[in-house]
Amino acid sequence: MTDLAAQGADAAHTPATVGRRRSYGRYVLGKVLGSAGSLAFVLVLGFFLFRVLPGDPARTLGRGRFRTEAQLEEFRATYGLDQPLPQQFLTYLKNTFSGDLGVSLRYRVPVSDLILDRLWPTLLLVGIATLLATVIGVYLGVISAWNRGKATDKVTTGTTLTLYSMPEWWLGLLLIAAFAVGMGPLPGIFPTGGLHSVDAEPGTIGYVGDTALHLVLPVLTLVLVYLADFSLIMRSSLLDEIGEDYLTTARAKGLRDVVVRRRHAVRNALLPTTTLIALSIGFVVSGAITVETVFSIPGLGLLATEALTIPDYWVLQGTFLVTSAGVILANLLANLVYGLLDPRVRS
Amino acid sequence: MSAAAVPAPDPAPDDVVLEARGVEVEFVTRTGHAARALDGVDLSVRRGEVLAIVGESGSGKTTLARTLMGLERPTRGEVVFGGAPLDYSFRGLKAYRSRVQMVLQDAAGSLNPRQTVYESVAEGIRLHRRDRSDEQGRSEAELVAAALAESGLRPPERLFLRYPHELSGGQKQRVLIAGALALRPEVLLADEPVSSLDASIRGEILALLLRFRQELGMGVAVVTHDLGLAWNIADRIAVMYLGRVVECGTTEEVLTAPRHPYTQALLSVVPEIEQLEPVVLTGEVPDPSRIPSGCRFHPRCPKLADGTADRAGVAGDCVGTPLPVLPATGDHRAACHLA
Amino acid sequence: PSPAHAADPVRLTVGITNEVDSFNPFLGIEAESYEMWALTYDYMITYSMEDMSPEPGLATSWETSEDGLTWTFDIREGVLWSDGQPLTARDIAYTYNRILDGGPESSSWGSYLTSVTKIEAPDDTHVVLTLEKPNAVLPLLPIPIVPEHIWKDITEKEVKSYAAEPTDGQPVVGSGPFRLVEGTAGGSTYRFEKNPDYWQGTSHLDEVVFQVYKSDDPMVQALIKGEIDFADDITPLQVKALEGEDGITALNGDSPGFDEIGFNTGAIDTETGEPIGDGNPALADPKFRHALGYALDLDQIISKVYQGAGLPGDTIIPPAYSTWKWDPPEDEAFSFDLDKAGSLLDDAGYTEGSDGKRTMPDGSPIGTLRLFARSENKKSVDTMDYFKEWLGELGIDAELTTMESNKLTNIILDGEFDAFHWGWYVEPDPDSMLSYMTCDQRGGWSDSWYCNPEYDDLYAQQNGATDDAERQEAVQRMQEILFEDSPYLVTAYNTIGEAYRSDRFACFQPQPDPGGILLFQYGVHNYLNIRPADDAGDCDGNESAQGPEAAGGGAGDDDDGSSTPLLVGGAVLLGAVVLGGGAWAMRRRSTAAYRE
Amino acid sequence: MSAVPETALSERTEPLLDLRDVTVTYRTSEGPLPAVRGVNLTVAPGQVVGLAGESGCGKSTLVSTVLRLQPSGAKVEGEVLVLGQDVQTVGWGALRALRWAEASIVFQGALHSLNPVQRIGAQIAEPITVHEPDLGDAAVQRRVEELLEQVGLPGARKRAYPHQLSGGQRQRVMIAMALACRPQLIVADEPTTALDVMVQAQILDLLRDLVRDLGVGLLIISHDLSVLADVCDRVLVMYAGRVVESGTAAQAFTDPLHPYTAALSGAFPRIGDPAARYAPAGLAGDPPDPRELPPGCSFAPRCPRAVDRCTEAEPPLLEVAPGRPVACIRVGEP
Amino acid sequence: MSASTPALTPRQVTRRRRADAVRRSWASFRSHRSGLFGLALLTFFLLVALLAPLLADGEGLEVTKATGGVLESPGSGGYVLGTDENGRSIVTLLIWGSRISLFVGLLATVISMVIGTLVGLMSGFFEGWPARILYRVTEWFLVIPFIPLAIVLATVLGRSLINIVIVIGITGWASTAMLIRSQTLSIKERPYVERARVLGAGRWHQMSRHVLPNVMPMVFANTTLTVALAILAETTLSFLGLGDPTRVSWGSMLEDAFDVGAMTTGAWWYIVPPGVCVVLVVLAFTLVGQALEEIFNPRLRGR
Ligand SMILES: Nc1ncnc2c1ncn2[C@@H]1O[C@H](COP(=O)(O)OP(=O)(O)OP(=O)(O)O)[C@@H](O)[C@H]1O
Ligand SMILES: Nc1ncnc2c1ncn2[C@@H]1O[C@H](COP(=O)(O)OP(=O)(O)OP(=O)(O)O)[C@@H](O)[C@H]1O
Ligand SMILES: [Mg+2]
Ligand SMILES: [Mg+2]
Repeated sequence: MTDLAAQGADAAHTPATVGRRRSYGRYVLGKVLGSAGSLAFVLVLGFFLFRVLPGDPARTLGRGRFRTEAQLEEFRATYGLDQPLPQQFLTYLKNTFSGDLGVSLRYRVPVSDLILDRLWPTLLLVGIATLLATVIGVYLGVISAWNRGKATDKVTTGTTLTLYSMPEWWLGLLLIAAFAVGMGPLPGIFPTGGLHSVDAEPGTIGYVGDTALHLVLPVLTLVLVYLADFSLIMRSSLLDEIGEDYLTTARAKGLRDVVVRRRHAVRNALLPTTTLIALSIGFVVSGAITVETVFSIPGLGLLATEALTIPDYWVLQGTFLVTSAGVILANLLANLVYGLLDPRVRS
Repeated sequence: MSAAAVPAPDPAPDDVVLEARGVEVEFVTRTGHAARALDGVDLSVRRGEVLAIVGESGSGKTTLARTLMGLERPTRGEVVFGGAPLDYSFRGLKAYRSRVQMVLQDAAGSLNPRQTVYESVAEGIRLHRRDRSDEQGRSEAELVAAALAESGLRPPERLFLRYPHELSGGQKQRVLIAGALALRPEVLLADEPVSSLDASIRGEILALLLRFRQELGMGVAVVTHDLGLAWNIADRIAVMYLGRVVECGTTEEVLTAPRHPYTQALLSVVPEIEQLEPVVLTGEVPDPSRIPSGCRFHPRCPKLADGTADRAGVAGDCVGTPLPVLPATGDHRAACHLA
Repeated sequence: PSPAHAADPVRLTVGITNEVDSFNPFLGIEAESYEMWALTYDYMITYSMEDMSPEPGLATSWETSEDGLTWTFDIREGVLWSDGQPLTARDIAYTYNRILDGGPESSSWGSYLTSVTKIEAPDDTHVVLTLEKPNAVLPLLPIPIVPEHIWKDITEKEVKSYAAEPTDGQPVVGSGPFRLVEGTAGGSTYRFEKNPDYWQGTSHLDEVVFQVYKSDDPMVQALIKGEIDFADDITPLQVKALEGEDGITALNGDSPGFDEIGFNTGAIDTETGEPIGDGNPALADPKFRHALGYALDLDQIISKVYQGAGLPGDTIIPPAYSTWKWDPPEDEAFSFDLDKAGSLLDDAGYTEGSDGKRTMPDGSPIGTLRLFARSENKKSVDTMDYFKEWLGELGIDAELTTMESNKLTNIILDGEFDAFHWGWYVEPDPDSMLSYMTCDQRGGWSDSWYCNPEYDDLYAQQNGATDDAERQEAVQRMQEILFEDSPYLVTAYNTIGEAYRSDRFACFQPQPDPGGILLFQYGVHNYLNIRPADDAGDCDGNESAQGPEAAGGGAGDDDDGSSTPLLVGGAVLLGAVVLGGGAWAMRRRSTAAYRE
Repeated sequence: MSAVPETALSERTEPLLDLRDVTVTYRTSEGPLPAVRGVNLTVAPGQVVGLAGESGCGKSTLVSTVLRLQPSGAKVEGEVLVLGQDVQTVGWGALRALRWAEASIVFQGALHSLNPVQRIGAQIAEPITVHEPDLGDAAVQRRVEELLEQVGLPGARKRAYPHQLSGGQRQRVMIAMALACRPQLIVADEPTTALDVMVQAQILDLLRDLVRDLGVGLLIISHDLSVLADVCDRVLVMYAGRVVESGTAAQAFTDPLHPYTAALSGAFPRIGDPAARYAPAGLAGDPPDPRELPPGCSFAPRCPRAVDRCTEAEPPLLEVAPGRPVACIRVGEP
Repeated sequence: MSASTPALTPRQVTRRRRADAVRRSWASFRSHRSGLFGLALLTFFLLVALLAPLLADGEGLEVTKATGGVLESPGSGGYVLGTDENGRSIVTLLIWGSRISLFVGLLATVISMVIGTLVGLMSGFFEGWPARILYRVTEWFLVIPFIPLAIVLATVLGRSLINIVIVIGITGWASTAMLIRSQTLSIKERPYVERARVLGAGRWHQMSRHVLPNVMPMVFANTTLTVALAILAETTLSFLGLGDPTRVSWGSMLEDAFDVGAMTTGAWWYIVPPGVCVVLVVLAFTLVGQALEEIFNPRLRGR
């Protein structure tokens, strides 16, 4: 035991490990700065997109409620629209950083409250869907890459590609038709929409089960459509590895095929996949927006599509900021994990 | 088939075409350290001579060749061509490169996979409009054909439409040489021209270089770590270690009577049946970002380790006194406190 | 939720397609919000089911002084707020005064109190309104009464962000037939519990839950499956589809509103009176506009654009308000008659030029009329599409542009348009609708920039009329003027599709009766009328209420009507998947991967 | 190859590796590709056998058959006997037990043959834990360190990742890994190609020491005849998938009988030999495409001594002197 | 030295080489069954789009000229796939819709390809801060989720066909730019680019003769994949009501179908065919793109 500890201490001082620490630090710094830059970009974009509205924003935003000049003035003052643009930008920055995303034109409540309210259904939906799509997708990717050219591969890839080609909301509609309305022999066992039944009592087991039941179809929709993304990424990533010589080495060592696959090929192929999967989260979020619409799930996506019809600019801006920030943070996280897992990041 | 033996010409010392004067090249590595890949190199290439630059991996051979080509700008010192320092402007470099050419280390990678042999060879001709200035009034295609034929690819037309992946390693190397040759350079730099090739093919390529030197009076600088190759074709040898030339002289002098312990060690490990006593240096090539004090070779020097230096009374110098840069004269010299 | 067992609470679940924008009656503007307020709060006066005429609410009776400048209301006694506090005349006065004071409260309700100068509650049972000039409209004050003891703590500044939602499990304090126990603005579920002590009698429903569906189809499916009991605002096609379903009653109810093509009759700067914008001069001519009325095949529009659910329109008062509506005489009414339209235009000087295009009376070209439709409204786009074609047949060029209503608002206010398609909901009292066509409203609610002094005179006359017959006459004459001048060509009276599970609930009464809608009415009568189908009986003798359905088909029964086609759809989908798989399967057998 | 007596195996009387008439054909989209054609080769304990030949002549393919690692598209004929067992036909279980424990391979290109994201210690330990599952963790770690030290690396380097090592160090790790289960046979596929002279010398020294100390059998592959001449007892020269000559290292290098061997040997001149000055030796032309071998002797088109007869039939590998089989009909002719 | 005059002029050589390259690419494409299938599908849809005026009378799109009843089911009244809620033939709508869907898909792709390729090349080939900034911007656009940004843009720009194209184009270029950049970075380091420098080539020559030709195939392959995504994007934006309401595309058909409640009505012929068309076209582009990618990307070749 003692000599192991001694070795550990010894190893910690080899230039290799020291270099690694330092370079991971640099890597983290680089990624964090990059993400911060992206956030800043989103902030600026959020500001300018909503100030280049054609016409008088006060009149547009007032939705025809305000007819007198005084009312318009008051409205402008409320939203700071009477100030010069740089001043508006500063206020915007200050407010955004203090969590003030403005007040919904429609609901007259702080946008941040609305978003907080709507966040968790989306998180639930996107989270579960991403998790499942990743796990299943990666599994399918492994299966089809490992059996490249065989029937398994062809069927898997063909099916996922077809699903990938579907607009997710269209698939959602068909799934509702099939499994919520019921079709032929299929009973309509799933709810057609919403996040929970009217009579579910919050906080009970039944409520959780009920919510789960409501999530089945929307999650299934997202998973089916985005499965292909992940499985194709994993497939090509693993195919990259399959030609590598170190796998031959592993086989030569007397490892079983499954062990070679699991311990060497898949593990290595998963590394670059993490960052690619993180990039796909943006797509899943996009998909969630339409799926929420089809399934009437009161999440951020639904909030955004509703805001679209008004249009409730502050809500649009808020959801844009929050979803973008979420995706950027998810990406950062994936990159950091990748940096931790892959010793090669510094090269 | 071995090429006909060619007698060694007498390179006149004043025939220097291309010269490195105190060239120093520093790279900034990713960790922020400065790595001095070249640390003061004086070296000259003369008209009609074959100069071999030898040394271990990482000793700076490629960097030297690239610097001579103007691909790397020396942080100190200068490259002198035809008596004038190199002009690094776009026009200057272009003009320079029509007179000095280089064959890169990696033959397989040096051909654009989407260009045919014809296009690859014609590229230089087009860039420098050689078909317009050709004395014999040959067309571009004729020039390409001639260059390929000269490089031993006959009949050239058969190869015109080939893509690199349809060529063998030796053919690729010859296409590259033909491309450089089509410009009729005064100096040809060849970086490891045969190390990626099969044993049986290398003879042909080497013979080719010898022929150009002979027929066209071209100066050739060959970068290699293979001493046998140097013995085969070089008139002069410069041995490099950690960014410096540590020994130079004619091939016979350097390879039969090496003065520097490093050269001696290199020579001793050339695999042969009847071994000299091999002096296998331990350790890797030292890191150019941490050049040892005194003689840069001293941490690995067998003469220092076995006490020879101590007995000669220079051990202290070896560790503490830096050696001057070897001048680029034709004499046999070694940068060693013992020599 | 099945109301079969007596022990279970009776819950009516209503599917809606739009969120409540605020439970605070001073903030929201969505129709859904009005319904929520109506359930939560009371009004001084409510509307009748038959024709939406005023009926006693909190006010049991009211009277006007001779000069028409003082209104006195007798307020019901014994009404309690849901927290047990008594509701008195002072609460009413308080609510009205908040609005009268200006501020955010006035933006929604201020217009109902025009010409009111003072509101007082001399005692707990009387409210007195003092006016500066007579106002015939006054009795119908659709203002929800809020409790003073709660709202007095909410400043004018705070009211703009006051949610008026349940907090800490406590329902919102109101006096209405139901109490909001769960729900937030923008949320997707709003749950109401009945008020057991409601002065009008308690509801037969224990709970009413509103469930927001983002789209019609899933909502209708939910109705079919029995997840909800009522589906509001569905399309005519869905109504048609649902008509065949067991246990479901579906109908298109007349909604008190109309759609119109509006013209730019001449935009001006309201301050200087100078013309603004670039409206086509031809449209400034009432004769030109009126002639176009014969170029609209309303029957076709109704059948194609409205899928048959709707009525061809003529004036701005919908037939639901039969007391106020004026019908054009048979021989003058618009009919689809391009020849007539053409000859009217010829008479007015807009003759066809050599190129077949009509010209201005002075011979200059009319140019291309710019028609605008609201991009989010398909009916709007389609109607204008038809209109464009018919204009073309008259020899008038037109181009159609679609945009969001917000942008269209700006364009209209800038006068940079020729014609647009939009619609209005009309309140039971025609006053405000009529007011939108007055000169004063230009730059305000007016979107046609219409101005006719004769019309304005009549407007003032009806507004101050104390005699109903006199007012009726004025209102009808105004419609006649509008018909002649045609600032609007009213295209259709809309309907709203509704459907409910008649195997579960009964005794819905339409408003107006007959032909009207079942929920989202003026007033909350139906929430008190509705009963579980099992014990509906004869609906307490309410004859027009829709009794329980004879056939007792249970929820979730087979619905072959829609499943077979979907089966085919599923098969097609399956086929696509197989096809894709096959495509992949046809791939070349490539060299196998390295394996053991 | 059914009944090899247990005792025979334990006595190690027969060679560690015995390739009998091995032929490997790749199935490719452009038709069959015979990469190895009828190769016979044996390696005895303590013996170092060299295999020389140009790129593409089938050396690596031959190596891959030793542990049945050839791609599934390759058809192997003949017998590949490792410790008397025909690896091409034994069951998977037996094969796995044999892999690495009895015979290991130092693969060509150490950079790619090491898993880039695993610490080298773990990679060295992996075969040990597979083949000696009873060994404790600490013991395995100790073995790993010993192995590293055996190849001249500090034990603490086990925590390094491959990319943190230089080419020579990686090659040492590969060798340490090959020694992990104390195999009796090691196959080294071009262990020094792409390394420079000094590192090459270091690695060759190391291999030489290992054979001397451990008594293992070593099959070493290279395209550089001089390297083989330096370390091997016997050398075989391959051309276009066939063995064209074999003999002791000294014989092959200094007294080549086959013109191809002569060319290979001449490619690496002896420094100081005046005959080699300005006279680089080489062969004209390129190695043949294995799919379209020239008729008769496949070397004939490039052979300086070729005559018409050479293209008539493939010359058999005949023993022209004791222990010197050569496949050339002109051996002994002037 | 060869005395014979070469039979070919350089131009002939080049032409032959090109023909040769095309022939070889086609030969390897032909061996991809799925790619061929995709190509056939694609050709079909392209033909339909191009020949739309011949296949179906354009007047069939005008609601005023519609002859059929509301949502007639397939087969009845001579409508193969029934009618929509305006009485227009679904087949006619599908045929004309293919034009808009493909037009939007292709034009948006052109935009994003041009931006993506330029930005990718620039940020990959050049060094220094402009390249770094370009890279950052690319990264930003890469992580910003597509639909929220598209919603915002479409709201701000308004609803018209060309705006949809712009929205899809400027939200979709980042992944192309990233791909091109990484390709450029790796190609820039290839020895043959250095060889060109040695031969005296300037940056323009290096970029146009070596980097671009080696990147182009990937651009090409990526283009087809991007079209697939752009068509999906058009459909989705139309579904969200951000499409051009005056034009018929598959996306707007689906939106209309959804709006009128075709699912409840059982009007599957209004929901399923446009969706299947989208799926098939997207699948076709994806299959062709993947086949091209495999042919052009040496990394994937031979596996
Ligand atoms: N672009 C660069 N950036 C940083 N360091 C470099 C760069 N190029 C070369 N070096 C370093 O400079 C030293 C000399 O390298 P160079 O390539 O010149 O060696 P070499 O003698 O050609 O070696 P080899 O025989 O392996 O080709 C090495 O330590 C190398 O790591
Ligand atoms: N998996 C494969 N499929 C088809 N042909 C192959 C495969 N692997 C090798 N070959 C071919 O078989 C022949 C022999 O290859 P091999 O790798 O054994 O040669 P080598 O002597 O090891 O060459 P090198 O010195 O370059 O390593 C070559 O022509 C090669 O192209
Ligand atoms: Mg080098
Ligand atoms: Mg090999």
